Amino acid sequence: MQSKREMKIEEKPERLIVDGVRLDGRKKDEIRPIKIEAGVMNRADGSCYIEWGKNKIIAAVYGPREVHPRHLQETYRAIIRYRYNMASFAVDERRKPGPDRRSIEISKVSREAIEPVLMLEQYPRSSIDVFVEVLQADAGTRAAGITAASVALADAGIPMKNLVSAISVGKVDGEVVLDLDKKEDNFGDADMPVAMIVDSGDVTLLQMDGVLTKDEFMEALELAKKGCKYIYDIQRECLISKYKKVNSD
Amino acid sequence: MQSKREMKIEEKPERLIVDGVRLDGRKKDEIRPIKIEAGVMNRADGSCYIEWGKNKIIAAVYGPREVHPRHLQETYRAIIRYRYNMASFAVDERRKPGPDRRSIEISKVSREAIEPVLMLEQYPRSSIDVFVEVLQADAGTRAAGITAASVALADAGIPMKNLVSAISVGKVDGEVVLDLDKKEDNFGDADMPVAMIVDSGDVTLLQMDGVLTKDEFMEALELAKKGCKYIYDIQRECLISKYKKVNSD
Amino acid sequence: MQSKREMKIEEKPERLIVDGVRLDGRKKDEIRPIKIEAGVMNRADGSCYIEWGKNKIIAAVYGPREVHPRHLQETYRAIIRYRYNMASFAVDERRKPGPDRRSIEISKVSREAIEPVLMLEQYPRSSIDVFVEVLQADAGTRAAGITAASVALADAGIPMKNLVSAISVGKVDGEVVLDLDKKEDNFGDADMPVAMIVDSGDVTLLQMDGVLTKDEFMEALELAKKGCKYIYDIQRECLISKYKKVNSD
Amino acid sequence: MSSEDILSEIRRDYIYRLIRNGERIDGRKFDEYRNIDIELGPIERAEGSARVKIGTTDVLAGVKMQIGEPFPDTPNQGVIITNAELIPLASPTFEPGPPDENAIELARIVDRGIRGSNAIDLDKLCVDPGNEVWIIFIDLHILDHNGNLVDASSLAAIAALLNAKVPNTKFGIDKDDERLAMNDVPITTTSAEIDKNYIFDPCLDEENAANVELTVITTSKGELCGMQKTGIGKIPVDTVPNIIDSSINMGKKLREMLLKVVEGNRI
Amino acid sequence: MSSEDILSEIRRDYIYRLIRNGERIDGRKFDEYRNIDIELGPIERAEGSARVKIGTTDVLAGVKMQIGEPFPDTPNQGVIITNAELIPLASPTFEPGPPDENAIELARIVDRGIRGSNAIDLDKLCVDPGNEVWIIFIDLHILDHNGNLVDASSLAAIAALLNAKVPNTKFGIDKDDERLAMNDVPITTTSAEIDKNYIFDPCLDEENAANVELTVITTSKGELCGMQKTGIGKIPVDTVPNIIDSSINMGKKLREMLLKVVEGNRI
Amino acid sequence: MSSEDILSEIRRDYIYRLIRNGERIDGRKFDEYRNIDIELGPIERAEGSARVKIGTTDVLAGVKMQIGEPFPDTPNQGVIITNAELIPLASPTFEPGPPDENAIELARIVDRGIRGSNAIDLDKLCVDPGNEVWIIFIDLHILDHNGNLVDASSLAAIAALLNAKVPNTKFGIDKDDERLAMNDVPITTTSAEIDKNYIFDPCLDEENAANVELTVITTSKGELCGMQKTGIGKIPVDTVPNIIDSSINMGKKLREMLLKVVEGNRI
Repeated sequence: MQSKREMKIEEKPERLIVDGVRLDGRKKDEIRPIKIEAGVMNRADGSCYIEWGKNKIIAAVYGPREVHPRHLQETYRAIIRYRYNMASFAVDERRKPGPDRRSIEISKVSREAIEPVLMLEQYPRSSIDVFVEVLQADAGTRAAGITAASVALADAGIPMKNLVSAISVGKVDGEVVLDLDKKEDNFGDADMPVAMIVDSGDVTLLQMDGVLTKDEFMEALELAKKGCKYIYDIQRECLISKYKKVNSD
Repeated sequence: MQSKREMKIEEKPERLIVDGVRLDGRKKDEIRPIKIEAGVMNRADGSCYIEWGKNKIIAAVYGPREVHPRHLQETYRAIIRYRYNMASFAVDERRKPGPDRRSIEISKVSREAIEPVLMLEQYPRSSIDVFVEVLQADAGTRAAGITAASVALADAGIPMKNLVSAISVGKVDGEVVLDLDKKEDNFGDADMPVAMIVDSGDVTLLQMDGVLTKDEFMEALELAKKGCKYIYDIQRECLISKYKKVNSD
Repeated sequence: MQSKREMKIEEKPERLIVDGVRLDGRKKDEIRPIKIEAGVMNRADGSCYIEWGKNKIIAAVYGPREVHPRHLQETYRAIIRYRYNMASFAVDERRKPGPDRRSIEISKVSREAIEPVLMLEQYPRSSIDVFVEVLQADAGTRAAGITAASVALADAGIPMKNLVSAISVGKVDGEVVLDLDKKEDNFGDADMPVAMIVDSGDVTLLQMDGVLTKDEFMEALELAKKGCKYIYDIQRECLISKYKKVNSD
Repeated sequence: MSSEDILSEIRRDYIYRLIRNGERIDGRKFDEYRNIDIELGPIERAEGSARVKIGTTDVLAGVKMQIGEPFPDTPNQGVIITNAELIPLASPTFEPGPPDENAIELARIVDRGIRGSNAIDLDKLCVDPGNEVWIIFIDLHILDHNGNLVDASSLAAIAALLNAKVPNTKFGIDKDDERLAMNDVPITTTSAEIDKNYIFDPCLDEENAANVELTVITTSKGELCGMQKTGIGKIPVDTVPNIIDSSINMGKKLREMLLKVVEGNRI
Repeated sequence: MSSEDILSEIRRDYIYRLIRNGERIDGRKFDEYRNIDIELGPIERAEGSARVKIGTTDVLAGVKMQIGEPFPDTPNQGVIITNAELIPLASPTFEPGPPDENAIELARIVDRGIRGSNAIDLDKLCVDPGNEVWIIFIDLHILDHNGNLVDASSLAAIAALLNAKVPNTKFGIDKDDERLAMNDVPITTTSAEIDKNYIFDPCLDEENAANVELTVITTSKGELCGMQKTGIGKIPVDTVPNIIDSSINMGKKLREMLLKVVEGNRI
Repeated sequence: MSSEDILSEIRRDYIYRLIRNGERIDGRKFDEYRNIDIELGPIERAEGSARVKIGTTDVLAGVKMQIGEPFPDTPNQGVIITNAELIPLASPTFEPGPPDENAIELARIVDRGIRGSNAIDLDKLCVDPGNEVWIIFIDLHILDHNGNLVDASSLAAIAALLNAKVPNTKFGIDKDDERLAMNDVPITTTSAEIDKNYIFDPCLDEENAANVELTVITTSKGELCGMQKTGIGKIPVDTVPNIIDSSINMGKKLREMLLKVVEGNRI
């Protein structure tokens, strides 16, 4: 079914930041409201639901479990599979179901962002499967997905050295800002998703689209560090409250 | 190769039943002419060719045979695979070869219609493969396919508790009729394919499209029972004559 | 991305042969310039680069190596896999990457053209993989590919009873000519690629498109024999110089 | 026999024993649904959406609308396209990849009820006769599979349609966005046979124990507008009328519940 | 060695011994075809159709026509699309799925003969120059595979074309349906080499025993209009002319037989 | 452990020992590229092409142009489509089939640099506003994989663009073919971390030994126009600024080298 008439194009607003205030009222280093909950799904071994701005994302973990087909098994460690997927209705224009090039790349870099904290040697020949479903997208979905996946892995009891926390920084109207929303992502100058192990200060995901000067990049990296710290606290809080709830049940 | 000009649309006739007589001259409970023959193919282990109205359908059975890939094997029983397929030229507008959503659903419900009569425990780790090829379609192909598949399975010597017989009933011009043809199917109000084990009165396939009141449904179900009985007699006849022919050869 | 405006169609020249001379200045039994080199690739076990007219083709060989998936293995011999592929930019109008029906057929007949000279019994359960990449196409690519593949197999040290040499003959402006170029192929009357084991006079590939009388066919076959002999000498020369180079290094 | 097979056999036996005593594994009556939770409009980006939980079975339906070409035989009617994704997040048995026979059957049953009951007023979805009509995509995203996906998916689909608005302004049509015009509210009810008893809304363990299920879709008037037998079992023909009667009754109850939620939401 | 391998080796040896004595497994002469049965028009829904049996090899060809765009370099000519399906019903070695290399090669050889001989008068298939032309789909449905699919498929395709009528009325073109205009009747003949002898129309056991086959397609005038060597064997170049001669003769006989059937059918 | 695993472990240990001593397996300095060879225009059939060898890593880039529809949100701009094929000829680990995650990531990084730097003047690629624009296909054909495919592919892509001419005449546009208008020449540099040292242009053995790589793309002005961390390792955040500085410097050198080749070719 081919589309006959295109949706009207959203026009670029004249300014995205006015007097230091962004269109949705945030300051440049302010993060959108986040709601996060662990253990929300029944069948999965671990799960996490996150609302981050208008992003609505579920992450679920199955495993460690047997690997099929067997030739994918590794003798001395578990393999991780990470599938980032977007529901057809998650974006303005309905997308065809199934993986596209963008989601395949995001799945790869997200897997590589998560893998450093996992103690995979404990589960030879098995797999740990992470599924991230974007139910509604509002920019920053890969960072939100990694953040949720990290919580879901902890919820599943997978041995982890630490949590991974992620956020996007970028440049909008020539200024470096934290946590771009959809409009800022569409009409901004640069977008840079970052994932970190906050405790050790290690970067596990770093991508950049658009243009940044060296100085802007340094500023952005600093903002990302602060942002990841903020996200990390939310992740811990969420896991503690889940733990308390389980123990009080 | 995209189509530039569409075929002319067939117009709905003013009436499909006039004075209790259908467009092709049949009464409401009358079945189209059926010609059926077992053992028509050379390579297959069992086969059946059926002409039912303008439907022309071949069913063939291979098995029990080894299952590839091996992880599909079941330890204590044979698996059945059922593939309903339509030739590109079977319908008015040429169809792209290969399975579509409709034929995948029909394959599933047909397999489930046949499975109850098969003694699968006798062939652990193997498969019984049923292939139904619609060479020309004239409504009621799934029922005709199941009817032929049942005969082909018997012809292949697969141990069966009984035969499965199938027919379609429906509503046309507000009246419940047996064995819809293509025009009745296109312009009718409801279509309900039914498969039964006639001896035991068990339903193994039941689907319904369109709208029926409870009373109409009851009437349709009664017609379907009669229809299946009629089909069953034809199936038995066919197998007996095949058996006689083999023995007299 | 659908094309909106087609490329201009190349028009057929009035004559393709004028006074016995072809458009590019060749005589009817003359072969385009050929440059051929073995051992050009680093990772492959054997390789060959050929320029033949404006054709630019690389053949590479991997093997004997283990076969995955295992059910493709043969107990008493190696299997050959042959993949003829064209780069997207090899032809005038960009082609979609990946195999099409033409390249699948060429891969099959090329494999069957090469297989007779290979001593496959020496490598049970393994595979020999031949990859032919057409970087620029100028008619006669399957013959050039087989010619290069044969050298690459020798370069890989695969035991061979002999080399296979290939060339195309055809009919242009009603005359039988050797080694058609792109224009002659597009606007000619017949094209007949031939592969031979020159020493034994055995044909291992023979295809024909277009129309030839019996007499024209006989003439074409004679030309093909001469052409293959010419190609064979180039192949031998190339392997000797590679051998010399290796030994002098 | 693997330990898993043994466990599932034990569970199966247990369910059978219970059913023989008129009981179910979670204490429900034979014609009782698990708790049903309907959330309308969770996906603001979609023209309509609904998330339906039946017990822990969890389905999200999204309705998107675009303008496209009509089918040649219905030049003045909108087009419905229904799709279901059994994403691997929802169950250890779901594999990534294009829809398999189960996903396809699921989507086609949901589609059948909507089409059979003429639920959507397709005539109102014509923009330019013969040329431009609304295409309605109904996408079902299964989030958690604990049995009876058919009823949960159908309920989510019809709730999402009731929640939907035609996005006229987004496509430059000179009309306000308006509620999608509906003719009917078809309801799908499924019962599974265990030891000759029919139990509504089987949970996953019950589905695994049962051999056959019958799905019956009914209109507001109590007519039948779609049926599907699933599973490798058989249904004695004499028991069918009873199942139909129960399904019509059950459909009525579920429809009332759904419409109450919808009305509550519209206020 | 598996028992199956041993059996096939025994059968192979037997066939070789027979051939050395000038005999074939089913008693035929080296240049003798199995019984050929041609049924014209079995599929009324198709514009043309034919079912051809050579021995127990069984192929159904259907011709469908639609109106589409011409290729940019032939704006006034119809388009031919040939497809072959080796459906798993026809042989235990055929797998479901998209056409594999054997199905593709088969379709391309059939196509080559029709195209090379200019069999269809493509100029007569132009509806609106540069814009609308007839697309001819030739679909080959292999029903039973007992060797020599190429000859059976080619014969079925050309018989179906001879049976075809252009469906003008169905597409609203103001002309009666008329017979598809043909320029030629190409015939495909295939011989297999066993122990240096060439036998026409190999049955499956003979194909399995042979290493190489040569397919030769000829026009009514006795010209060659397509060739294909298949299989991993080799053909001594000196033997080729003889095969060509025999193929031209054999093509003449088969063409006569086909045309007799067609005429009989048209009366 | 297989003998292959043992061998790769030995090689890895060897590389680590070397790096600790400030040495590399092929004698290069940490910030030294292998020999770079750029051939412009090897594929005459393409609008632009370049073959780039970095050591024995070998990539062929072809640029083809067609006329198509613009995206609705950029009705006056050309369209870029970048694709990479990791053909099995180039490495024993590459499989035939559609692009896998590595090929897709590779194409997307190359694309990112070109897009981010606004390298192609897309406004000049409008033929008929809102209706016809040039589509630029950048196809990367990996011929030999000995490490650092990203830098070799990016260099080949940008060299092929610098080599490209807009084929106006071939498409009946009344203008001479003209050089593709470029705004910038982005350069991609990749360094791999081994034992806390960052080495540029890792060869395959070094890539296999390293856990993480960082790709940095820079504009002519020394701005960043794309980044990608690849691999399962982690990068201490404090080391990032140094890598960025080195990458900007290295980008400058590579750009000079490339432009010298291009100028030499244009004379």
